[in-house]
Amino acid sequence: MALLELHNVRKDFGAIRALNDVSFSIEPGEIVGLMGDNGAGKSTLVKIISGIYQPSAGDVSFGGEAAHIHSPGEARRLGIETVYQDLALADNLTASANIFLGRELKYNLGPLRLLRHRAMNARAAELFAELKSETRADDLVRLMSGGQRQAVAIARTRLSDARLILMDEPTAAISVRQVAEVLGLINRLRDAGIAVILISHRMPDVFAVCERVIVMRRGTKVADKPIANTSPEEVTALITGALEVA
Amino acid sequence: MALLELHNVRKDFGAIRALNDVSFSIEPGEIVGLMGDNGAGKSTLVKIISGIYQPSAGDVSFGGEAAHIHSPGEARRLGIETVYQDLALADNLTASANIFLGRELKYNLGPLRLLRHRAMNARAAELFAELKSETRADDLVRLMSGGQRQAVAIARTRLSDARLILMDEPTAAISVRQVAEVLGLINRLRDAGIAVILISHRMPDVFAVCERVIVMRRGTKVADKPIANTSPEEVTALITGALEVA
Amino acid sequence: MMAETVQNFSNVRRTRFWQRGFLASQTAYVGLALIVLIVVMSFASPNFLSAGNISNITRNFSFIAIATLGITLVIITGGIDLSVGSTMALTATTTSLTMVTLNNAGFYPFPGSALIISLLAGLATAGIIGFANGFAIAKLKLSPFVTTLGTLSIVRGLTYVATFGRGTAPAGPDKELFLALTSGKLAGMPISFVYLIIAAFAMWVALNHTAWGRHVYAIGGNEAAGKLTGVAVDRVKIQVYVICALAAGFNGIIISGWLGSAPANLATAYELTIIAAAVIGGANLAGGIGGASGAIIGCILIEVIRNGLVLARVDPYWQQTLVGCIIVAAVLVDRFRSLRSG
Amino acid sequence: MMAETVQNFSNVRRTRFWQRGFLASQTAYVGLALIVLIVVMSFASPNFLSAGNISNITRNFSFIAIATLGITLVIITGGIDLSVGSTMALTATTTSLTMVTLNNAGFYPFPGSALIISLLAGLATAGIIGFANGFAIAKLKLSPFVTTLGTLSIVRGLTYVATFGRGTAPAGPDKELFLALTSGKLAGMPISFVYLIIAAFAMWVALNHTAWGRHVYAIGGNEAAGKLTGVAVDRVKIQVYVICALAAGFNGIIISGWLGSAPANLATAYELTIIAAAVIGGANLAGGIGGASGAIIGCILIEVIRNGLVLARVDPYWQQTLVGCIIVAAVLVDRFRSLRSG
Amino acid sequence: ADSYKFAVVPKAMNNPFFDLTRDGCMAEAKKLGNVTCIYQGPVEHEPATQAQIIDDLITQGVDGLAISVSDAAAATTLINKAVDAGIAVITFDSDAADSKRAAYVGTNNKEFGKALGEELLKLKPEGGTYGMISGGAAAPNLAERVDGVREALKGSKWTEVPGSPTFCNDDVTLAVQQAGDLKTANPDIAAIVPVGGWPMFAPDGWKNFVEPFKADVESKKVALVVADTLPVQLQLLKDGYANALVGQRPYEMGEVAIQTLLKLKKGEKVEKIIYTGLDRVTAANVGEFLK
Ligand SMILES: Nc1ncnc2c1ncn2[C@@H]1O[C@H](COP(=O)(O)OP(=O)(O)OP(=O)(O)O)[C@@H](O)[C@H]1O
Ligand SMILES: Nc1ncnc2c1ncn2[C@@H]1O[C@H](COP(=O)(O)OP(=O)(O)OP(=O)(O)O)[C@@H](O)[C@H]1O
Ligand SMILES: O[C@@H]1[C@@H](O)[C@H](O)OC[C@H]1O
Ligand SMILES: [Mg+2]
Ligand SMILES: [Mg+2]
Repeated sequence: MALLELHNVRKDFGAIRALNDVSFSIEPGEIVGLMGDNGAGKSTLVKIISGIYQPSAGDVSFGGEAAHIHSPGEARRLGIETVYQDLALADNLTASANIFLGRELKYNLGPLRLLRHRAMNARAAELFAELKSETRADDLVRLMSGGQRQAVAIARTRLSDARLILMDEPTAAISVRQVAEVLGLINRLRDAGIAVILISHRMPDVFAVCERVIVMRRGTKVADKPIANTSPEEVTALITGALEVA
Repeated sequence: MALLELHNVRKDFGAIRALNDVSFSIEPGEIVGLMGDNGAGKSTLVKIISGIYQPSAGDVSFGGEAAHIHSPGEARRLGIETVYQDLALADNLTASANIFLGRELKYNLGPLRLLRHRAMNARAAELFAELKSETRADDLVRLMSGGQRQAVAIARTRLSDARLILMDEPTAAISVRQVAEVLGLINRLRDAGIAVILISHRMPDVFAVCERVIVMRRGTKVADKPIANTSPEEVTALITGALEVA
Repeated sequence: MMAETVQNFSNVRRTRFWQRGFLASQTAYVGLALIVLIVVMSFASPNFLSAGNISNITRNFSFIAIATLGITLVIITGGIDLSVGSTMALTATTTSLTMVTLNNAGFYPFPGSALIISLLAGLATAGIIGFANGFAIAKLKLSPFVTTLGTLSIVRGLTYVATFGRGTAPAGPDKELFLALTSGKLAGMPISFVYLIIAAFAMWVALNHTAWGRHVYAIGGNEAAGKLTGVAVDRVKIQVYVICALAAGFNGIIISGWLGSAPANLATAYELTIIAAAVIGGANLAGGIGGASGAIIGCILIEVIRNGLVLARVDPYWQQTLVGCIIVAAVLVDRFRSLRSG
Repeated sequence: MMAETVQNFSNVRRTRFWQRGFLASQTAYVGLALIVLIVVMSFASPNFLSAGNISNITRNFSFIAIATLGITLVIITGGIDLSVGSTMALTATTTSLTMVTLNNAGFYPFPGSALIISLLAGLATAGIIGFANGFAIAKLKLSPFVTTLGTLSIVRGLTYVATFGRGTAPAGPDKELFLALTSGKLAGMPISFVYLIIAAFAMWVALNHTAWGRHVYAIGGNEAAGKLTGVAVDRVKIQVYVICALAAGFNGIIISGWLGSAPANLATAYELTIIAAAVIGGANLAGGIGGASGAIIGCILIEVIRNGLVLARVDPYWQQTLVGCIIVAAVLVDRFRSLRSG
Repeated sequence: ADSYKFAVVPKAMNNPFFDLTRDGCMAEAKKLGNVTCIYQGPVEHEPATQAQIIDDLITQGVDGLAISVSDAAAATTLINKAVDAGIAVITFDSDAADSKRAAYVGTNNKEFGKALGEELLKLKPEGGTYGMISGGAAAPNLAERVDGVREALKGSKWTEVPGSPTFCNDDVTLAVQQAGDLKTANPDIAAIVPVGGWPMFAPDGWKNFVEPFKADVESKKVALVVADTLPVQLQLLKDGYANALVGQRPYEMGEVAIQTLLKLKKGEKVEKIIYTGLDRVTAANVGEFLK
């Protein structure tokens, strides 16, 4: 049974049809690449699955049941974690506060539930070490470099038992060695039975970890095929429109 | 004579030494890659050259003269254009308004100098076409996809006669076909005698267009050598610290 | 003049006329609320739409509308100016005091000279206040709220120091001219309304058709980005606070002309009303959004509520409550816009 | 309990003690300005540091400080509440009116009952006001400025409607108890100060050691990010406005206890002072920054200026001007911090 | 040989009315020589701030206090505290009768209102509709005036229009606007009675308002009976922009307050209630007052 199924999903922003009758499905533990030109609608698709936008038309089902995901909180509860392209960080908080935002570690002091600051910092530092990222857990995100911010956003998804992780250009700003770590992480996720949708403009990354690639063009799905049956050249041609469909 | 020369430039942010006695020089028309791990200090270096930060110690000279660049406006007047990593766009304005910000096209109506809206939109659309970017000149930047935003930031540098262009991860968010365009653009800039410092985490891009590569590690320059004398493997080792200096 | 080189985007339709520009703005929706309110008020009181009352309303909202235009500029840059009420008072007082002083000194080289000097003295005062605000905010990077709250207090205090709390009536040979220029009529319209129209048009041109206007919006949208692209952020900010103070001062002079006196407590607590008018008309306190037409609609709305409730002879204890309710209801109308655009 | 797993960053030194935490904050610098001011004032007036005056100052700033704590929460989320002054008045009025009514009705089942019912009535009123504000802002997405300006007017109007503008003096069998609990002393300290200390400590714990506090900061830092990570943004916002209104209402009750009356125009125009106190103490109107200690220091500063100038017998017309100057000077001190950190 | 510090505390320093009291107090202090007059009050009309200022003055150790009470119950607490601290306390303009204050100096506000009503009855015994303008809705002395007007007109043919009185919060601009609104809302209104001088403090604003129906004012078709007799108002009356004024004597309040406080300090007996009196001014006698 498919984990996620989209059926004729459409999204209009005023005059712009960002998504035009997009359908596809994802199996548990499957790693799918989502590619397309800038403005093709990839992030919009991610935001529909993670509950930020409601589709203008079409249906989404998750785990076999029709899903009306009205908020990111709901998506999280279903087991959908997301690395957003704009990273979605609160600049005035530390890296570790951002990672644990919404699921802080607490201990009970009588009726009070107080934060476990050191435990959270320690866990965050562990996550950064795991990602081989030079990011300090108790620094403010506001003062961080572009790649450090991205590491925070990625580390966030590691806290929960997700069933599907959406990664919107997770490796755009990070350095060579963390790219390898993130790809390794994705492989480990698959082994744990977690499905991943990986959006990326980096052809080698997609071809390294994905089993299948979906290509979008101006809001329409123009290809959906196993990696084995395609090539970087074909995908590039699909993205640019040199090839109409495949 | 060197176009840009840095001599023992240092930058401290409180307890963090983001740059530690960095020296190098750039010749006119030279394309130099600047690489390094996240948080290595690359963007800080760019911001010092473009006048956002003042060095804590050390000297900068431009065009053979000592340069005290106190503001981005001054850098621009010297002929230094920058694509910032965070893109530096006013979200509430259109793409074309952002491109022309600070150097709007005007016509005279008596004593008044009024904006040439259509001319600016047309020129912006031209620039996007040149970059093969699917970006609409009169759309608000707030509503744009990540790659469209990046295209706006890149297009901005094309308006003036710069002598040095600093590009801080200009291809991070853009799609395969525009990456090729940007690299082509860099080659054309070199042919026109314009120097470029290209920051990127994408090894192939740097090796495709740069003549020289500088590698930073935790604020210190650890390598500065012609592309011909190095390899992606060596650079990767330098970035991760597997190799100490080269 | 130039060809449309817009690329062809296959997934982009043309927006419908009501989905773009003015008709899709908060200003338009609040304008709609205003029209509804006017209809309701005209049923509640038969005199509401009488010529005399329309002229009163026009004059009354002009009293704050020019200052609202000024503060709208400040708000677009992401700032705020709480000192407008005090600036109105000190400017009016300075103008009147100068007229009185010149009159007592018998200094009157040519007809109109006393008026010109007095107006210049008043507006120079306003300009200095605005410059002080702008300098502290742009150069010293102080918070606009605290700075202008400080100025509110300083300027009001100076007004009391200068007058010992007494009102100052303009006097001297140019008094008639002064009254004609402030409270007279032009082509049947209150002259303050004529000034407003001119100011609003100038502001519209400046905001939408000059580089300066672009920079004002850019500063509000992303101040850092403005700085990075070489916009003279500090200079524009200072200019905006100076313009705001001048607009407020000018409004103060007009009011004092109509009153025939510049009371020391003139325009006390007007700042909140003026900011509210700007915000109701669509200016966003977070910066980056706002315009001249919105400012005016906001002012009309507030004055129509005030005047309408008095005319409808509503119990005065209830009036204040209703004013608040209608203000909230008017901005609530704007929610339909967001709801419709999903 | 757990090992420090901080990686070793070769280019990171340990920050010096004055470069981090409280000592590097605006609050600390304004605190410094406050100390200087206290020294100056104690030279200007021999009575300034007398025990009686210190107790007066303590009581007076406690009158607005609890409300300032509340509004600081609102400001941290990036909002604003202009209705605090009105809320103080209506809450105090409701409490007094209820006491009077119960007394007239002779309803007094057990000692203290009249007081408890009256306090509950008053605070329920405040809670409803806060909920209305929060609901309109969080759910209907109205601008906090316009919404709470509307509420300012509505609530003040209702106070007039309820009392016909007359002040209401608390009465009845629990009057003494009421006075003791509002204007009495505890361990030699004004009881209002004791409440303040408790409230400030509770707020400090909530902001720094609970998930809720994290969420308050996160909403102010990046509301969208908060939503995306599953923070119950709307609920937290509503809670924050309710707490703010309750704090204001509680302060209103305390003041009315000290006055022995709840005048209908109680706390008129306090909103600007209260917001100013929060901002002077380091809260940022753009959201994301602020704290309990800053709010208190801001309140002390404002009260010390007011009280000090009266005691120093500065000309009252100059006082207002000086208040403004000192407020600006106090926040200017904070610039040294930014200058030093480059 | 003894010297005294007396403080005059108005309801609000932004009300021009109290400037006259201040002037009277200053002048009297100068005349007496051994008395300093401190004038200090809240900028805006707000009772808690006034209470805090009184408290500060007690701390400062003034010898006497003259207070225009903002809220009677609220002031009572502090007045009693001051009296207990050995300070001589009186009230002026607005009273707190239940407090330990030694005396009240000022107007009998109820009588003041009645006088306004009587003047109106004299002008137009045939009656009609009338509207009032008041200042702050919370000011007790103004409420007494409103009551006084109503009492004087009870049983006559005068009826009050709905929406009266309007409250201008001592804002001169708003007062004129409200006068205009009253006339527009009630085109047949036969009298407007502001219970304080606010709209006339703006002479041209008032003139602009009256101009369109000035003939009616002269023919007494519309009666304008206004409280207070500040110089601007007298001039307007003389020029035919009002029919009658009833004034109180703020300047005298300042003088008498100081004298009373001094007497108290010297242990002399004073009257509990000292009315400074009312002036009734019409076109007939305006010349006497306009000197
Ligand atoms: N909130 C919005 N309102 C209006 N238009 C929008 C909105 N969000 C996105 N768009 C438009 O919808 C289209 C698709 O945007 P989207 O962000 O999904 O692209 P993308 O495929 O993620 O591109 P990129 O690779 O650059 O991130 C773009 O043309 C964009 O301008
Ligand atoms: N304004 C600042 N205040 C304090 N620390 C800062 C500031 N700006 C940068 N830093 C720190 O300085 C170091 C260098 O940052 P910089 O942005 O130059 O890195 P970078 O090499 O550009 O990294 P990336 O590849 O991730 O963009 C980082 O550790 C960062 O946290
Ligand atoms: O006595 C009055 C005073 O109390 C009021 O507030 O202002 C005007 C005067 O008539
Ligand atoms: Mg995207
Ligand atoms: Mg960087």
